[in-house]
Amino acid sequence: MSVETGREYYGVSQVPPEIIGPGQTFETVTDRISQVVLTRETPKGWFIGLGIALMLLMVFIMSVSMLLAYGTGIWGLNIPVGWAFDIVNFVWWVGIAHAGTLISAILLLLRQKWRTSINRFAEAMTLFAVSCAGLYPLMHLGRPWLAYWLLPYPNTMGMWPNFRSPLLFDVFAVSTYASVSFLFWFTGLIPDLATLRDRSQNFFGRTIYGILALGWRGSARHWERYETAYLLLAGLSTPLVVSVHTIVSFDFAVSVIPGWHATIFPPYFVAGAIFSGFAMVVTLSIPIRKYYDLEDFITLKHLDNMARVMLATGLIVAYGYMMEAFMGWYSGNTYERYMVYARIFGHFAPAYWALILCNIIIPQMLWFKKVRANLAALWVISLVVNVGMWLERYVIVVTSLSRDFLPSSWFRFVPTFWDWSTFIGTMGLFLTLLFLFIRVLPMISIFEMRTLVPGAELKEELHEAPEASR
Amino acid sequence: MSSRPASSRPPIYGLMAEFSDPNELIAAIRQARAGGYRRMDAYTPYPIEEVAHELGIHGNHLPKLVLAGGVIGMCAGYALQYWTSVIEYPINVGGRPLNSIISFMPITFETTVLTAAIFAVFGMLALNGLPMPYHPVFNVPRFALASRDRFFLCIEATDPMFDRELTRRFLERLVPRSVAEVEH
Amino acid sequence: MQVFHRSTNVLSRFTIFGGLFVVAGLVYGLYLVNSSPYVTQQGVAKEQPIQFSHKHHAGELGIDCRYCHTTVEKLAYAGMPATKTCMNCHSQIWTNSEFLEPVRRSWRTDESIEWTKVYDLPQYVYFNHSIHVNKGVGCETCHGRVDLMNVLWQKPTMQMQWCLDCHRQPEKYLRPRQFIFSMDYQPPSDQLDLGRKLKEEYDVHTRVTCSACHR
Amino acid sequence: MEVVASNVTLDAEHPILRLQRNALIAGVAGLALTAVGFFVTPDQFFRSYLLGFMYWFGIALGSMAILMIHHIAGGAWGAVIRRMLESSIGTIPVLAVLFIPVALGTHHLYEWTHADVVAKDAVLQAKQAYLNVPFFLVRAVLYFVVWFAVASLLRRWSLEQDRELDPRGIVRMELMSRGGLVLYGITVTFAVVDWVMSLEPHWFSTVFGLLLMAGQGLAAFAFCVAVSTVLSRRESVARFFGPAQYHDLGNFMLAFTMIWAYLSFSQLLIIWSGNLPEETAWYFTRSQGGWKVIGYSLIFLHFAVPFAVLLQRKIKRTGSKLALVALWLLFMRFVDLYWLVAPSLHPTSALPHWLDFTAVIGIGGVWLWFFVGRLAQNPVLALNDPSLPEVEA
Repeated sequence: MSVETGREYYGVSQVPPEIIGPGQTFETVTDRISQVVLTRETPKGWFIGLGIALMLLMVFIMSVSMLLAYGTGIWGLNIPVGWAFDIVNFVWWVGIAHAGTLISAILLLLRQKWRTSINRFAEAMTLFAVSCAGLYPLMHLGRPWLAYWLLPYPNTMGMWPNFRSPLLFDVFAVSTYASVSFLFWFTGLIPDLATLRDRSQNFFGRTIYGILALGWRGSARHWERYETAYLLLAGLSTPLVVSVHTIVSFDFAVSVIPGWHATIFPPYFVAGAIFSGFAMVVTLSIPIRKYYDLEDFITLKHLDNMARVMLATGLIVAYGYMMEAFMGWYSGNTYERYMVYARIFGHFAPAYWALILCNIIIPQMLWFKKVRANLAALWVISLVVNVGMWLERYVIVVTSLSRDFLPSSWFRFVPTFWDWSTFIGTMGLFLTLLFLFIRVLPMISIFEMRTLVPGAELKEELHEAPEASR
Repeated sequence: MSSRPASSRPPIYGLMAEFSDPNELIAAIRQARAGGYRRMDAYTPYPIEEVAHELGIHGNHLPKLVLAGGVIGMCAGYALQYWTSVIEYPINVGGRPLNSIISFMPITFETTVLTAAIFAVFGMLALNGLPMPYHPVFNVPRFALASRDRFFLCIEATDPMFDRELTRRFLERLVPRSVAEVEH
Repeated sequence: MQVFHRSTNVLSRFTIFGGLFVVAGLVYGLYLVNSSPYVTQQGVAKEQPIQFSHKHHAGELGIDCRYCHTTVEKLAYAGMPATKTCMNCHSQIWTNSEFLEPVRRSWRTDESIEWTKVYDLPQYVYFNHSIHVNKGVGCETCHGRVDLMNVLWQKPTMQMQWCLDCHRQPEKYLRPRQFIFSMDYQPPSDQLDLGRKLKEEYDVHTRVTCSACHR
Repeated sequence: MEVVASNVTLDAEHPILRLQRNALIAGVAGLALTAVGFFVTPDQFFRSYLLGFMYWFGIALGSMAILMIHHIAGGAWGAVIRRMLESSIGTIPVLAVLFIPVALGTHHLYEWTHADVVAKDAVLQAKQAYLNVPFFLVRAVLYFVVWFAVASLLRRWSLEQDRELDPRGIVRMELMSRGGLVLYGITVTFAVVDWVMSLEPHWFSTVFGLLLMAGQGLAAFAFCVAVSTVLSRRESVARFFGPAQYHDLGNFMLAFTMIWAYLSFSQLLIIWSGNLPEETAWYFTRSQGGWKVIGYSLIFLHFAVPFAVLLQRKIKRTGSKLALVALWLLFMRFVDLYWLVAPSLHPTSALPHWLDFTAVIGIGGVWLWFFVGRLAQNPVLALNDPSLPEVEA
């Protein structure tokens, strides 16, 4: 019996409890999801969407070309604001990348069955968001073709990277995260690729899906090891997700810049990452479930649960803001106190107040079940949270740096056209990858959906492995 | 299929019965085991623990392998940092000790997780003998449904009890949707 | 349905396993290229506008390094000789040689001879000859047996690793000051002991901070 | 509407009642000895008393948070320990009374109450708007009022639910818990800033509140596991504490151990790397002499060993073994608090004073006496908990 059962039994639950629509069987689940990839005519909307995404991708290519041609001088950053849009965007994308693996891993460990229909999609989102995130530190290097210098390998300079630096932690954390997320995603895909191999109508489909499926045949012996591996990956990924944004927060927190050097940064960044990650999943899944008729698989229950996670993580983020402000004052340190003042009343105060509005005040509407059940409202709130989380990083990065210890070196950061175009451009990269993914791979885990249909229920007398499920 | 005596036909991989319900499959496995068959495998469109249980599959070595991978990653990660920062390239960074254990923890953690995850995935594939794009079971035309909605039980020819005719008759008694010979 | 031929089983495993070696090989290949003379110019003889032979001048005639490279003991730059330096002798000997026509033209027209740089350090590296020469680093240690080279070539890789090798452990290479300009100096068998003693005596320190060279 | 009920009450011979009597004896004896300490060495008396108070306070407040998480998220694990959590938060009035000596001893404990010290210290002057005795007391009263209000409402509604199942009651408790968790987060944060962090008034760490909350959650889970094995001496109770329930509780202990380690490590890495004198002083004291030994032992005995042990499935599914781990963690919680609190007051010596033991035993004995008293008043398992069907399933 699932965790919710008892509560729903007494009519307590506020939304329909279904995590899969009525009347689904093994056949319908398999065919409905795989036809999106295999047989259904590609909808016009997909082409329009991909077209827009490709146009944005052009913006990105243009921006990067300009950057490579002219250097980082085309951006608005300058000492002391040596980090600006690039790191803001990096943290924003990495944050978004957190929902995917987290949804998959933690919810699997917690035996939450509602994860099944959103995990594949969210994991793919993770991969694409990490790809976008990883580009920013590379671009910020100014000479991205030398990025391999950050890796520890025997080199002609006779030097090794400084392992005490959180920037190097980042190299390891982000690359590990991308690799493990990819492995996790691919492992989950193997049985579905076998399904596509067996359903595909043409030679190319059979061959390509066949190669990727690695010859999966659904043997009970294979499933046994597969399930173990998948569970172990989930167990490994959960602390990994936490570690990645923790390490991102170390980029700031281990320095001595007021507004950066705060011990609450690790949990507060992690919560913020989950907050923005879930917001992005909601933002994307509401239109997609509508457009591809997947309402039976991504149900109101899923959206309600995701809204609750957003509310909870949003409150932790609010706690973080409160503690930052209070401790800034409590420290009795002039610079710390000034940073609190500068954020609330200074030049960048509009950004700060906008972030409070987007991240704290507006999400409080999620307390109400009517708001959570209203797709339009939920979608708007999730967008607002995406904006708010971007503003949060902007406030952290820019206000702290623009007010150096010495007033003589104070600097007002103003983003240039290329700052914006690079940022918008990476959205193009993200959307392009996402559209291609939707077209060629099953966006919902087919084999896991099969476990949810009524036909998968075993007769009582067959339950002879009571301890096996944990 | 043919009227020739069983001995002169080319050897086969096994006999495969098709079911449309997991309960039927589990019941079939039980009967097959009760009938003395041991070398068999079930093919299902999604993992069913009870099937593995009935087939007598208990646990596997993957957790140990992943633990080993984690330990290797942990040791290698720390050793890399220690060797480069203390022995090969000692450099004073803001007065921190050469062996800055505290600062070395995050990367040690990352390498641990990375190696363990690689061991988990590649270990699973290797133990499963994958990739194996060609396998006799794919020769059965209806086997394509194993990745959709059908549940298959294959009794392999290497089983000492296996006999083309007797086993076929045995499987037919289980009332499957179909029984097919699996060619090599 | 059987999608693949049975041979693909071996093939697929071979590709995955072999892929590891291909990647490793590519990385190693890159490493080889990066440390090869193609990139470093190590050991590549450079043609000069004049067929000047160090072997003849420094080796056979025994002219001291400092006769031409006059500022090596005082300045960062060892100094390239002015045309005047050449003419000191060549206004008297080989005055009609074809080979020396560029020198005479430079002398007539007052335009410098454009030598091809053999030891070409990047602009972001600060290097000072005088400190090295005065602290016991012989010319030959970096430049090799110039007295045996007809056309000059670069002895070391000139990669940072090579600089740091000495900067981390100068005692491996230090020699007494009287042998700085000797070309045929042989380090004693107890070089490390001698090096440590000289390090003490000449007040030599390991300099491995970034700003020692990248100023 | 079906009523799910298993009306189990404690029989008069139940071992936990014997434990209760012994606790009272230990408590009275401990408090009496501690009181003697007040006349012998008043400074040490207050230090030890604060330590003992913070320990049991942590269990009670941690129970409150866990109870509210259960009301929101549900789960069989919570249904079986719910009454223990409710009994634990039922002791908040007792804790308020036990807090009085701390309130009276501010001058002995807190440097910022010394006018002469503050007069010479610009930083302390800057903080005076917050760190002053009247405001400190007002805040303490406010915290206890909030906790008492939340706790008593949750308890009252829970007892109402025992009598009759009303879906609206479940919703009411869930709503209360949501707001209550927010209040819990804020009040506990400021309470530990007031009572523990301000022992070293120059030091500050934004994560300190979360760190102690993680410790409270761990202590509360460990406490519940320990109590449930005692309660399980009777079959009527034991049948609700199957391997699955212990497994979940063990996983929670594992999770909280990891959260505690994660927050502790992050704080250490950030302060160590930042290397600012006002912050590192705190760790500097704690990395000298005996404190260093305790600090290192925390890494191994509060994290590494419990972590490795709690990864074992067999241990988590066996109540008796898990109880040993729980007792060990309860002990390590005390060591951790000792390492957090005591160096601020006597930085040079890491050896505990005898009062440290009498105070924690005295306060704990009295607290436990009240705790079991609350537990014995009502059915040992909360009736009509919406998650109870999962327990029996």
